[in-house]
Amino acid sequence: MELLLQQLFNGLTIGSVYSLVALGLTLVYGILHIPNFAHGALYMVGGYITLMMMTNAGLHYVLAIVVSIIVVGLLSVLMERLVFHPLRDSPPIQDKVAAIGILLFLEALAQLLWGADYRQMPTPFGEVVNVFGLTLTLQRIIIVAAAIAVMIFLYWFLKKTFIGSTIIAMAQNREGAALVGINTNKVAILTFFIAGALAAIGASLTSPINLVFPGMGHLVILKAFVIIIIGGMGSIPGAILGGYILGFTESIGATYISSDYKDIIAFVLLIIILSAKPQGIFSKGGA
Amino acid sequence: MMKLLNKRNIILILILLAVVFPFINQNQYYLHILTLAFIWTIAVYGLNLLAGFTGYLSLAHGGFFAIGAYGLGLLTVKGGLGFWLSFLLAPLITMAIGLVIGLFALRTKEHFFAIYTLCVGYIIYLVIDKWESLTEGVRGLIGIPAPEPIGPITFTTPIAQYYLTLVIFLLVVLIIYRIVHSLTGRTFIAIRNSEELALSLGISTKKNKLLSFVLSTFFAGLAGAMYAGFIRFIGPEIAYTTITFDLLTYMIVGGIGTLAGPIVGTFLILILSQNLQFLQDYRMLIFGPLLTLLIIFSPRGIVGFILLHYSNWKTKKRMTIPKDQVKEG
Amino acid sequence: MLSIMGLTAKYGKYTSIKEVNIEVIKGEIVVLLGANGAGKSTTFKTISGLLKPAAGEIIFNDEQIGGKQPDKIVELGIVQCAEDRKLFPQMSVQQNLMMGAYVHRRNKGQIKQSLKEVNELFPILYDKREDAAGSLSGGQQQMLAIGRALMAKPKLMLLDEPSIGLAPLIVEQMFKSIEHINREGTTILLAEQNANAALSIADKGYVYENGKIVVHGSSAELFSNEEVRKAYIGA
Amino acid sequence: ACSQSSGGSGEEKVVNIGYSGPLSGAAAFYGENTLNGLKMAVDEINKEGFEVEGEKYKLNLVSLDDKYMPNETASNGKRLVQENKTPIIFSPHSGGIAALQVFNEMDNFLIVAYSSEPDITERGNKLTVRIPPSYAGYIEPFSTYAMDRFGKKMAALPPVTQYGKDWAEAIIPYWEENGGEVVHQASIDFSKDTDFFTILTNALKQDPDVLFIGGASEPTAKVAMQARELGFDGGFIIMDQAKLDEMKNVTQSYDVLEGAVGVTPLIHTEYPGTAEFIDKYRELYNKDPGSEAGYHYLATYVLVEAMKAAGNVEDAKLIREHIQAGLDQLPEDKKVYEIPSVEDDGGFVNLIRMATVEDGEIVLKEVD
Amino acid sequence: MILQTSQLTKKFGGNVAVKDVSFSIQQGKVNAIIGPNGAGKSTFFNLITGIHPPTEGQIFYKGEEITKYPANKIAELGLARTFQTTNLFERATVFDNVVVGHRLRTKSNLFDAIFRTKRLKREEETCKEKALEVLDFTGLSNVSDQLVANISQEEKKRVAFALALATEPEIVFLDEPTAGVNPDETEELALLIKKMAEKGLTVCLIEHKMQMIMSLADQIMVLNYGEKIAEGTPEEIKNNEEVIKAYLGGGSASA
Ligand SMILES: Nc1ncnc2c1ncn2[C@@H]1O[C@H](COP(=O)(O)OP(=O)(O)OP(=O)(O)O)[C@@H](O)[C@H]1O
Ligand SMILES: Nc1ncnc2c1ncn2[C@@H]1O[C@H](COP(=O)(O)OP(=O)(O)OP(=O)(O)O)[C@@H](O)[C@H]1O
Ligand SMILES: [Mg+2]
Ligand SMILES: [Mg+2]
Repeated sequence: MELLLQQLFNGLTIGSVYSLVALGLTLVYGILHIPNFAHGALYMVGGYITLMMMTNAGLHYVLAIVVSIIVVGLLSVLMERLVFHPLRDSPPIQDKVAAIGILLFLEALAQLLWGADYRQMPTPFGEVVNVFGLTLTLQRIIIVAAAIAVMIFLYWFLKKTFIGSTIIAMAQNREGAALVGINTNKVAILTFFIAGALAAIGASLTSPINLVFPGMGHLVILKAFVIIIIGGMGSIPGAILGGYILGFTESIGATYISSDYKDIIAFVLLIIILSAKPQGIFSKGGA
Repeated sequence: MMKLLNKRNIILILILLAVVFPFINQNQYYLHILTLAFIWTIAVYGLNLLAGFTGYLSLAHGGFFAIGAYGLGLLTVKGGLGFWLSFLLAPLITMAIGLVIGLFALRTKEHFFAIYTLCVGYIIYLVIDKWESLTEGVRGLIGIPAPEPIGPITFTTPIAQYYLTLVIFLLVVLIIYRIVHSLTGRTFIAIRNSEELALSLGISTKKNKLLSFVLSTFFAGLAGAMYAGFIRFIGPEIAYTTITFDLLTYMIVGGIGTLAGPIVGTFLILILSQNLQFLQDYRMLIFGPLLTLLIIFSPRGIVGFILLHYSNWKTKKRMTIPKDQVKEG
Repeated sequence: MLSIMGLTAKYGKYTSIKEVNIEVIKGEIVVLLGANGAGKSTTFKTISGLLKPAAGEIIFNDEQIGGKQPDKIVELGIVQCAEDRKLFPQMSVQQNLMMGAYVHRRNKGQIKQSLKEVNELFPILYDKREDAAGSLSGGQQQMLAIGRALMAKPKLMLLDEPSIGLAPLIVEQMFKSIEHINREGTTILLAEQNANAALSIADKGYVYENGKIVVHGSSAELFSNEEVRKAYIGA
Repeated sequence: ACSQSSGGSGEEKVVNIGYSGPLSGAAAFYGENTLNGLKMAVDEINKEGFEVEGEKYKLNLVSLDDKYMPNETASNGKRLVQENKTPIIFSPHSGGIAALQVFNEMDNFLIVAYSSEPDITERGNKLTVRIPPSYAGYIEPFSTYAMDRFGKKMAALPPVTQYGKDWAEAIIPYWEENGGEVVHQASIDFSKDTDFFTILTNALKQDPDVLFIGGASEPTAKVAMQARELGFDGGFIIMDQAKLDEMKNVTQSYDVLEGAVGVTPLIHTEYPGTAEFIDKYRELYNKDPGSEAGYHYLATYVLVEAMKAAGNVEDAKLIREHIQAGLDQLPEDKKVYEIPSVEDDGGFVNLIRMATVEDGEIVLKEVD
Repeated sequence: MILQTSQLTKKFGGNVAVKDVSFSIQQGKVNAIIGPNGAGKSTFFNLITGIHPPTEGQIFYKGEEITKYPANKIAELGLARTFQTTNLFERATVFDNVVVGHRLRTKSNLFDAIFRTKRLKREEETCKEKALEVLDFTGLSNVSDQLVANISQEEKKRVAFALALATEPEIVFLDEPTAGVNPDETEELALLIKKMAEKGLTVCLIEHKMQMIMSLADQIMVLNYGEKIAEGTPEEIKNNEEVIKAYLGGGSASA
């Protein structure tokens, strides 16, 4: 029982990170209509910026995250302006490959700027907390709490504010959005900013429990794809739920099935779901 | 002058060049690279048949390539079969696996299909990586034999291997050409155009999509088997998604849905990346943006770009020629 | 209110409309007639900013608007109801209407009022308010598109073939609604294949052929023009 | 072998030395470290040049990136041999080494292999030299130490790499034969796991006395840290890939690693040439050297000595035959490690030493 | 009576798009389906041509039940259709678009393709001949080598007809074939439809243009909210109270 609880909490931690990354991916999917393969690179840059702000500029962890959100958000916007915006009318395969190009570039750049070695990100929230026989670290509690807060905020923003619904409107019909007076460029910029910010938050929260290195984006990005598919591409609640489903299956799967095969679990899960429901769980079957 | 440069002559010149290349080239390393390029191009043709002509982007292609490679490797190393028998069987095994996967994967469409196959590819990688008793896991398969001699012809020298690969390569191009220009090819294109319409025209989209999928896995498997016989050492990383992305890049840079695209893209990038090696770890700083720029300025790749300008040029010419003199090419 | 002078627009290298001149006076209904591909929609797209003009001027209330971003143009009071509707298919009918009032998003009272008016005009939209726009039939979607355009309280509304694919009864209602909207103070620029119905509510019209305006005049003049009759009104 | 004269200086000839290793991608850091050692040696040697059969030579290092992928190593190998006529190619990973071994005897080049995988020399390849010690020698001393100090229950959490698996396959039977018990076994995939809590929770549920871990130093350190967070207070057996000093950079202090047993970090080693090497390395690269840099540095000198002894700079076979002479003639001040001899299969014979953490300090232990 | 539906019903979730419709299509005649937007006309077509499976009810073609047949099988039996929104391959020529229409009458497979067998060559020839024939029939010969992207809307509609005809159908289902086409051209398309019927084809069409329907159709069915509310000759329909109320209206706008 204790084991189960501990593993549920572990699943919750990792699921929170997955959800954050998948959310950014799913938002951008709405605008681009492609899975953005470069999203993992943003995640990686997010980790580095936070680390650099802490070690080189001596900022507090929280402040460093704020800087990272801004920088990665802007980088994401730059990506939209320079690459995806000019490509908006070309077939989706092209965007995918362009995204791969960006990914290669950013990884090489990170290695040039910050070296190829593993870096450790210190956190001021290192304490270990024991409750009900569970071992939690403060950092993990913060991951879960922050992720949930961010998600609630995002949900509120998209559903309840006019600006938020412009993102959804534009995802569904770009020209239609322009015709009701929405500045589609601004919305695209905003969306990419949010996606970048989410990646930065995800990376900055996770890095203290792992490490910062040029390839760190790969850890989460493939799984994030699985998540947004399970959740139905472009679906916000789908991405959140998908993230947690995956987090829990991994931790529970590792405990009760086999830890060596826990990575396969995610992918097999997806294959099964898509074989039964080719449009994903949460997709609305449009005509 | 223009007459001499028609399509047929260009092709003949290229083939001739490929045939005499070993005699004019002193650097055996180029032979190695060209042989590899032929092999990769075959895999890209498979991908192009499915993604370019049928409209289904498969991201499991690296996986199928690896199945072909491991097929050959396992049959020879562990199965003790002869090289050529294994070489025949490996693509067939790939096809059989492709058939089963295709049956399920093709229920999905568009991005779902892309990600579904991405996951299939990843699972293939994981299986190869984890199933150590069969595949030797990360250690990789060692001791794959070189092609056995056929009669008096042996394939031990790089030049012999080059010609062997070239022959298979030309055969593949011919087959692809014929498929694309046959009723079967038109059927694929109709499906890419609109599945609903194709269906109501009496085309069994299910069957044809599956055919295209299985064919594409065949070429991937064939390329994989050739690769294993050439490099003679394979590890699970050849099933990894980076290989799929490489193939995808070759296809896009060359020109998706065109016949010359896979050749142009593969050769160009392979040669380019060889020449960027001096930049070492930072070559992606140049290659990444180059790739992105190319796609922004010519979404249909290099061949698409040439075709576009060629057809513009042709229509301009056509306007000056009386209409009844223009014949369909 | 709107004067277009020497407007030329291109898709890539292809010139779709050439040196078009149109004058719309406040309170009018002006109709654009022409065969398919004559350039009506292109004119609309250029006015609403979806397409950049290659040459010429578009003056709206003394302001040059050619080449401005679509959202700026909507803010100025020109709203287009496009040929292919451009709805938000997964949003509900009501959300679609709300998005229509995007430029008035700070004025909650007005939005409520507009919503009421639109629902009165097209009761079916009220019945289907919770349904996704994409699940509506063609005709219902057309109504929603017009309703959404009305939500912006436009000074000038561009209607691109609103009767396309609609049942006769609905077409009749549609034209009545257009007249009604016009009487409430919205100037209307309308593109139509259905010349008969369009001219009967319009003040004046322009006839397109191959991207150029070949005839223009008051409704009565166009009605009595033999060639126009033959080509666009039918026997 | 290529002996073009370089530039205008006419006097000296140049010997090209090849390298193919990961310079981009996940393992780039490791690749860079190996290359650093090589470069350092080459630069030093080139200051003076070296003389073979009366001719003066300089080294030219040609390094190519293979992203840790054996197929790329094979291509690079072809290229180095064909274009640069390198008689020697360094490769720091077992997959790439295996790929090179497919054709190195035919193409006549010497593989200088940096991998403690015993297989590499056991295949009978005549032109392969393995630099680091095979890990087989660590099994016994590590196990004995950990079992004596903490107890008989071990949880094995090796990395999923081939190397990790081989290590596990070697240590687990030994542990069990000597009365130990392996209570949990799982592998960690550093390229895919974001968080190690899940795996550790399962492992620690079995109350192990010792954790067997390893992989690159930094993530291995993370595993150790998280194990402590989850309440583990036993010892660690650390595979030779990870170095205690590098792990400390992550854990901040040796306290977390209390009771760990692993290979001796280079900076705590005291062979004749070690101190000088460490100083120079720190000055050049602004960080502590690891053993991969040290071994590559040393190997380069050994090769130069071997060339001198062979009186030849191009024939791989001759050079291989004179490796022992190279080891014998290695100047004292280059002895970053003490390597008395090379075995017939090409493996360097190393003296095995180990390091443990006791009361927050590194303690060196002689083995046999 | 070439095709019959019996109590055909289609539900999309809770929404009943077609409800209990029994209808017979008369051979060699022009059968029209009219009704308000959303009445279920297109859905009715989709059911018959196998794009959607019906929720309930049956479909018979020449006495054979075809209810559960897949779309391609139905096309092979001789039922062809056009779509409300024309979807053609814009980057190919008109000719290339139409050639594939005859594919279902050919047998060439991959083997034929790779070895360029006699059969393939022969069948390619028939496909090309068929394409030329239907292009000629639909009056498109002069644009056959133009890119679809460059032809007019009306010509595109004709290409859609040509594609349907290339399958050698016995019945063609036309979903709003003249939507978005001006009166002049509508008339020409109407003539083409007439020509098809005269050739012995059975035509079934959906339209909103009453003038055209009334002059063209032999039999009309009216759908409203998925239900059949009337059926009969144009005369009968024109004077049917319910139809006037639900659909036609009283005004003169129904041009
Ligand atoms: N996106 C586009 N790209 C290229 N050409 C276009 C595009 N849209 C329209 N055209 C071309 O521009 C010309 C004018 O088209 P437009 O849509 O303005 O005509 P229209 O009068 O609105 O016709 P319709 O009655 O069919 O709506 C046509 O020849 C058309 O083919
Ligand atoms: N694929 C689908 N999924 C869900 N609902 C659908 C689907 N297709 C049609 N419907 C619904 O079925 C009803 C009938 O639609 P249908 O398209 O058959 O109408 P129609 O008579 O062709 O109308 P129109 O004249 O406007 O084209 C509509 O309410 C529509 O929303
Ligand atoms: Mg139009
Ligand atoms: Mg319809």
